[in-house]
Amino acid sequence: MSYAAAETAPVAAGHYQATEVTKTFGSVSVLRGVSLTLRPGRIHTMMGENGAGKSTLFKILSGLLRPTTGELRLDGAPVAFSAPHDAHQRGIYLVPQEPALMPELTVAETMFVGQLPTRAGFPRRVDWPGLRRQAQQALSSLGLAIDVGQLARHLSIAQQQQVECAKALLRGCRIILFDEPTSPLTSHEVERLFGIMRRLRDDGCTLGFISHRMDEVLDISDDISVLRDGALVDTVDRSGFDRVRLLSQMVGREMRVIPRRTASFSTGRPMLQVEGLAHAPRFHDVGFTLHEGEVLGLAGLVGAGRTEIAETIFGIRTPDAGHVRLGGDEITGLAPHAIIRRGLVYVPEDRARHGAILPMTITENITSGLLDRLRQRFGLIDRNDEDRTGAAIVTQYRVRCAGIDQPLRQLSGGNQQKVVFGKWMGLQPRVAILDEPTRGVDVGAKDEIYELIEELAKAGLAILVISSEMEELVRLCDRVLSIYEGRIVAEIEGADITPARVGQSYLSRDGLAA
Amino acid sequence: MADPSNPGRNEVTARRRNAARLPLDGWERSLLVLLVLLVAGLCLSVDGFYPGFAGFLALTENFLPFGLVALGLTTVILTGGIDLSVGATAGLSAIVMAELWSGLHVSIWLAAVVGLLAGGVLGAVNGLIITRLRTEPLIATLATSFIYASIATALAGPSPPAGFPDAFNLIGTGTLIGPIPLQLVLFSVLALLFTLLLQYSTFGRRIVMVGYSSEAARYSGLRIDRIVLSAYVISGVMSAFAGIVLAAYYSAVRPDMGDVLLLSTITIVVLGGVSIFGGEGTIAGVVIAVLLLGFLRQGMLIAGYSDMVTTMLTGAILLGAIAIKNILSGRGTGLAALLTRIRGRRPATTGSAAE
Amino acid sequence: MTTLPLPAAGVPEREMSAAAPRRSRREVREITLIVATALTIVTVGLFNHGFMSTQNLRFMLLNSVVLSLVALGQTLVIATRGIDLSVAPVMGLTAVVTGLLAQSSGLPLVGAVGIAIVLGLLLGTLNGLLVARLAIPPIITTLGTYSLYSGLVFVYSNGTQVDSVPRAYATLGNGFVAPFIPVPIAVVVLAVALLLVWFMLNHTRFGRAILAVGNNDAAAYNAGIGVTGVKVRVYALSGLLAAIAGLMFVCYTGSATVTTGTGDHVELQSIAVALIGGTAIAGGRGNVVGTVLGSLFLSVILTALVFIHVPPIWYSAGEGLMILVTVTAGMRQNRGGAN
Amino acid sequence: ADIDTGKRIKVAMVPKLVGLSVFKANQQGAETAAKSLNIDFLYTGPVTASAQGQVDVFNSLIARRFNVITTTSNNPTQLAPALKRARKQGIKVVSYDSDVAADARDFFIQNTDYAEFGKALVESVAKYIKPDAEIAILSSTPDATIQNEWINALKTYLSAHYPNIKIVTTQYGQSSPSQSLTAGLNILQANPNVTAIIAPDGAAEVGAAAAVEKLGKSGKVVVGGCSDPNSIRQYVKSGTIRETPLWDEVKEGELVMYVARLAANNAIGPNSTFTAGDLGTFTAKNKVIVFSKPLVFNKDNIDQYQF
Ligand SMILES: Nc1ncnc2c1ncn2[C@@H]1O[C@H](COP(=O)(O)OP(=O)(O)OP(=O)(O)O)[C@@H](O)[C@H]1O
Ligand SMILES: Nc1ncnc2c1ncn2[C@@H]1O[C@H](COP(=O)(O)OP(=O)(O)OP(=O)(O)O)[C@@H](O)[C@H]1O
Ligand SMILES: [Mg+2]
Ligand SMILES: [Mg+2]
Repeated sequence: MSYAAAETAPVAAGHYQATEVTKTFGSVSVLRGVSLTLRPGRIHTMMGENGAGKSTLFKILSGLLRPTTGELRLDGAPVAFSAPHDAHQRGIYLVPQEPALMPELTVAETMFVGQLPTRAGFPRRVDWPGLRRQAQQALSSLGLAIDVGQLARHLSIAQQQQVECAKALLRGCRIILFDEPTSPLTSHEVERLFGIMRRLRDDGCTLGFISHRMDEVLDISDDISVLRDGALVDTVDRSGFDRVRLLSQMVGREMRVIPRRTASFSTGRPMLQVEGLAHAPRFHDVGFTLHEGEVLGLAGLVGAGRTEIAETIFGIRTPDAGHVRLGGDEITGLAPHAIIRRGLVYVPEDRARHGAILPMTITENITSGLLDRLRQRFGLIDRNDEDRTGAAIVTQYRVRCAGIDQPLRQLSGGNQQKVVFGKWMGLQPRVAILDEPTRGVDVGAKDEIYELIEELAKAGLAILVISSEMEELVRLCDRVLSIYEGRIVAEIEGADITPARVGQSYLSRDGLAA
Repeated sequence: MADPSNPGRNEVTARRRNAARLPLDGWERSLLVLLVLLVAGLCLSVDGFYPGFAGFLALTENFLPFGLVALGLTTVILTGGIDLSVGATAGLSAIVMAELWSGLHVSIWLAAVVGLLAGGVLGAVNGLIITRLRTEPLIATLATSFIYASIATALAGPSPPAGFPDAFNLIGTGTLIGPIPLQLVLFSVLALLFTLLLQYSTFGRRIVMVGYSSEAARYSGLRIDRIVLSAYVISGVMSAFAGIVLAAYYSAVRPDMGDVLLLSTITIVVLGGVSIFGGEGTIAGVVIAVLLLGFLRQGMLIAGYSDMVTTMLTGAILLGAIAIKNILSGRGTGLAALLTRIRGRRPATTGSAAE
Repeated sequence: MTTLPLPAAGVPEREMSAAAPRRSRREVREITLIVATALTIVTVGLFNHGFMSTQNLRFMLLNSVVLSLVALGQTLVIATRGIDLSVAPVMGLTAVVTGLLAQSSGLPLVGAVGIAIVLGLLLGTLNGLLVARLAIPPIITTLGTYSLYSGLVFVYSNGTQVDSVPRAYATLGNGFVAPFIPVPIAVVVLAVALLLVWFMLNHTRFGRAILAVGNNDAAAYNAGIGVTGVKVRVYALSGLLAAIAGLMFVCYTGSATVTTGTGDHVELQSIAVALIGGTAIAGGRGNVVGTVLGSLFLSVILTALVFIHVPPIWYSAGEGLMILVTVTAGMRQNRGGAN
Repeated sequence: ADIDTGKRIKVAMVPKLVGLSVFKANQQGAETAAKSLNIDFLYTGPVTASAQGQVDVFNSLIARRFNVITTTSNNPTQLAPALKRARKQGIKVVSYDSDVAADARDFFIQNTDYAEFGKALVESVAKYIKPDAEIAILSSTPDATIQNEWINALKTYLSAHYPNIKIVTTQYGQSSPSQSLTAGLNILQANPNVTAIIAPDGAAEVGAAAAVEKLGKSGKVVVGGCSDPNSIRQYVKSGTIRETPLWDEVKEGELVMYVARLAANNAIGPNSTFTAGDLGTFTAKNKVIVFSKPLVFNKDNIDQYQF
């Protein structure tokens, strides 16, 4: 057996210290003299608005980027990495926000990529049975039952993250950094991840964490650091946690905690009527009515089929059965362009793949959905009109950018999301389906988006929100439908919408009845 | 690329579009300088390259059909596809025209129009195979190029038609307004049209969106299949156009006469700055690349270098140019290169880990 | 012994009930190709018994050797999400160089093998360096070197063609392993190459690194795989295999001209054959056995066209149709397996 | 009559493609003659047999003010406009081997008379097979002008003299040795009764002969056709090819230069007789000069020819 990762790291080591770290991209300075220490046996969380520099800091800590100035010290000794692999060898591992998948390889193999165990003798060949065994063992040691023989592309995002944790352990890494691991997870999945994280912590690992979800952060963290505009504002430990104070530090102004939406269940005209919609095997017999001015939530576990329901309504997928009516008109089976024209829009959950075209400019992204509405002559776009449209949205949604013709990929995740949101609202639709509308969006921006959703609802827009964030559903919705394995299992209305009720409702076939 | 300006933190700027969006970007400008230098150099050093203004312009007749194909191919490559059947389409369309004229005694002009339509149909077949059967463009057009070539050979028979009316042959060799070759006039008009179409129209914007990310374009309500289909139709029509111009230039047709078009045209399009992955590129760049490689080849031939040396030089220029482009834009070996590439391409598989 | 830094937990409950899809679609592809080939042979053989004769079967196999060798390298390149158009001139150059030396100065066969290896590795490495070091997209790189290398063939030979090769060469190309074993040596060469490449791709770290790079080169880099090195070596291997194919070509046909390889569009054929065999153009998946089966299938189809008296002008259409149908059907199969 | 070689002239020889042995044999002869005729000689052409490539070369030759262009064409009609342009500028055009359109050249040197060559092709195999044998033709491409002329001629001769010999299939090797080999193998496998292949193309004859030997049918199947002696020497010696007609390509190359020189001097008319050094006396008939009778190679004489 010649596998390096088998060696156990020295006990209690794992003090990881950053001193006066700065990072500039071109003339943009993203980190300004950040100093902090990650300690073994503790979970250290970074908070901050979109673009504050959290991901950049983690990338520097894990060798993906090199600091412009400043120093990293591991157990007192200075370290510098030329590649993430170097960091792995020093025991530092980054679980990226979207795990680096190798879709065509088996789960077992992806776990060992770069250091496949080989058998002795000539020719040295990969020890497949050993690899499988070790992979399975690593996963079980985290309490996971993922079949390591399947192709990695069949893993859900949650499973991918779990595999990443096991990968870190296999590489003998004791300092593990998680960049927004929870944003694609439902609360159930989050709990499971937190279970793993706590176990690692109790075992003496050093953990870094990034999240925009305040409840989670307060729940899991031992230390919290707040970053604002690339500078460290404060680091506090558990005794100093204070929701309001943290919020204010992040945004740099006083923040109030906004209560649950007060508007009661709207009794507007029915705008979107879904009847017996089915798309085997993902969902069956889905039916509901969405009213003018109503915010209807879809709650459920990841994989419950909510995205598929939304995509089917939007015409991306063709249903096997059922009807969808928009303001009385049958739109079942129409293509997205026709549905958009009739006033229904869908803000997809996967921003990078479906929501935005990152290499194109902000304006081009904003106008990509409303090309037909721009002023034009002989099919030629009136560029002034286009610029005006782009600028209006950028201003309205407070997108933080260098200019409206900046490529979208240069923006932070949250700002990208605002652009995508603005792109669709610019169409002034009658019905909007928002799939995880605030995934990866910071608290400040989140509030803005919530306010916006409320305004739009007040103005009569019918909104279907798919969210895996309990707080979000509770805060926004007039009504919540719970989905379990592709079926609606519960409906909760008005004041009944509480975290406890909603959280329980989508965990089994019986909904709230059990 | 836009200059790396400092984002004014917290303040929303709605700055006007900058110069980067004009049709002449940095790459095109470099190519233009190179073109001017090359032509000047050839004029001075190669005896016979500049036999007077008219003769000089007439040189373009020898390579503009490549330009016509390049315009259509650019459209396809912008969508992230490729059309390997341009040569076979050119050949088959020209044969269709010639056979109508000689076999069925249709007027050559009407036959030419039918030839163009035939090109469109052949392009549509490509497009339909790609959009309906979801076959890789590379394989689909490779396969159809074999099929089109067979049909062309069968239609042409052992002695393909030749000796078209002189009025028709003028398309290939005639001049307009003094010494300006008709081909050059046609090419200029079409290049202008394509610039408007691809860079200033909603259609062009849609093409580019599909090229960058067809998934995202679909979620934005674009009719991907239609757009892709029209790109291949455009490519087919332009190939047919090139075939007809070649027919007029030679006053003859041959089933394999388009074969030479393919590799050179891809080279032209890529050298012109069009990203082989789709989304990026301008017609201006392609036009300059047409002239650059065209004059280079003519100059080398006139200077007495063999066909092969010219071909080698073309390959070297392509590699050198793209290498320099990459080095200047900070790509190259190591992590920086990887990151640059990841950010630029395929969010679908690499995720946005590098956001 | 492996001890993980964590106490092992109790066996967790099964989360995923549905049986996860296995790696079986690869075998499905191979079986499909074998069945299709066998069906073609039997069907055509019913009408024309000559088609099923051992001799004809042997020639169909022999005819696929050169393309198979090229396509093996192409498969590796495509698995890294690359493409190698320059295989055609590399093959041609090797055929012409070794053939001319053998013809004019009696170069011994060992020398020819040495030259093929050096040439292939050299030209392939140049491709690899351009792709990996200068980040030039593979299709552009090899389009450029296609022009360069095909120029080299001409510069070297000045147009002289190879008309005949010494006996040793001809034996390598046409002979049997032993008089009493009617297995052509060329087929053995292919079998050995296939075995080596298959073993390398499926059972060595380097082979798995190829697939990792093709799946996600950034992630592979982060995991400590020398992405640049892997790519350079893959292109070098592709060059090597193309060069060996060139040598086998000149041995088999006893001839070579400046358009050997390029004239027959070996680059496009090899890509088609790799895709027919189940390799994904988007990289990350490479099936070398499928590639060789695909090449054999192509050879059988092309021969069948002659036997069923299709007029020669339609051969190329037949080839196009066959590529279209198999690749499209194969993609359907993959999609079916994915969901 | 002596040839006036006072003024040095520039003559180009443009084959269908560089890199085919037969054309290199022409070049060999042309080079020798060029020296004695005070000619600046250039051998250049496209790498693949493409008309477009030839036209590119012509254009460059026009720009470089050559005095005479000699060429064997890939396509008679496609080359015509460029050559006419050349003639307009006072450049003489001499075609050889494969003709271009008649109004696009000053003279055409025909290898041999078509009918005679057709006869020679048939005789190269007919003597060695049964009078009711099945034979096959392996040509270059379906639209190759000269091959088609020969095939027509040989069919005419066949039906007149061997009415019971049947041509069962005609295949094409695209002038590529490997494709010709494959085609040859296929012909023999698919048509087991074929006892002779006529391959009127260099690559095709080599391919056909190689196919016969690979299948171990040497002696049972006869190959005929035409090719340069170097390519087929081994097959003639092994008996797969009994005899094969061609003409002396080297000497033909010499003649091309003589005609070029004379044309540049305006020393021959469309219907005239002239002497070309050691080659002897030739007659132009309506601008066409027939070079020679077929020269038949066999086991005994082939070693006298090295090209
Ligand atoms: N390669 C780059 N080039 C230029 N600017 C960059 C680059 N990478 C990041 N930035 C900028 O640096 C800033 C910080 O980005 P970072 O991703 O670290 O933010 P974050 O705190 O993780 O935000 P979020 O919560 O949205 O993920 C952003 O303004 C971003 O636009
Ligand atoms: N049983 C499963 N096994 C593996 N992957 C699954 C499974 N079910 C769903 N997935 C994947 O998980 C992702 C989310 O599934 P889906 O969109 O249907 O659920 P959802 O309820 O919308 O979840 P989300 O909370 O992410 O919106 C999809 O990419 C889907 O392919
Ligand atoms: Mg981030
Ligand atoms: Mg979802």
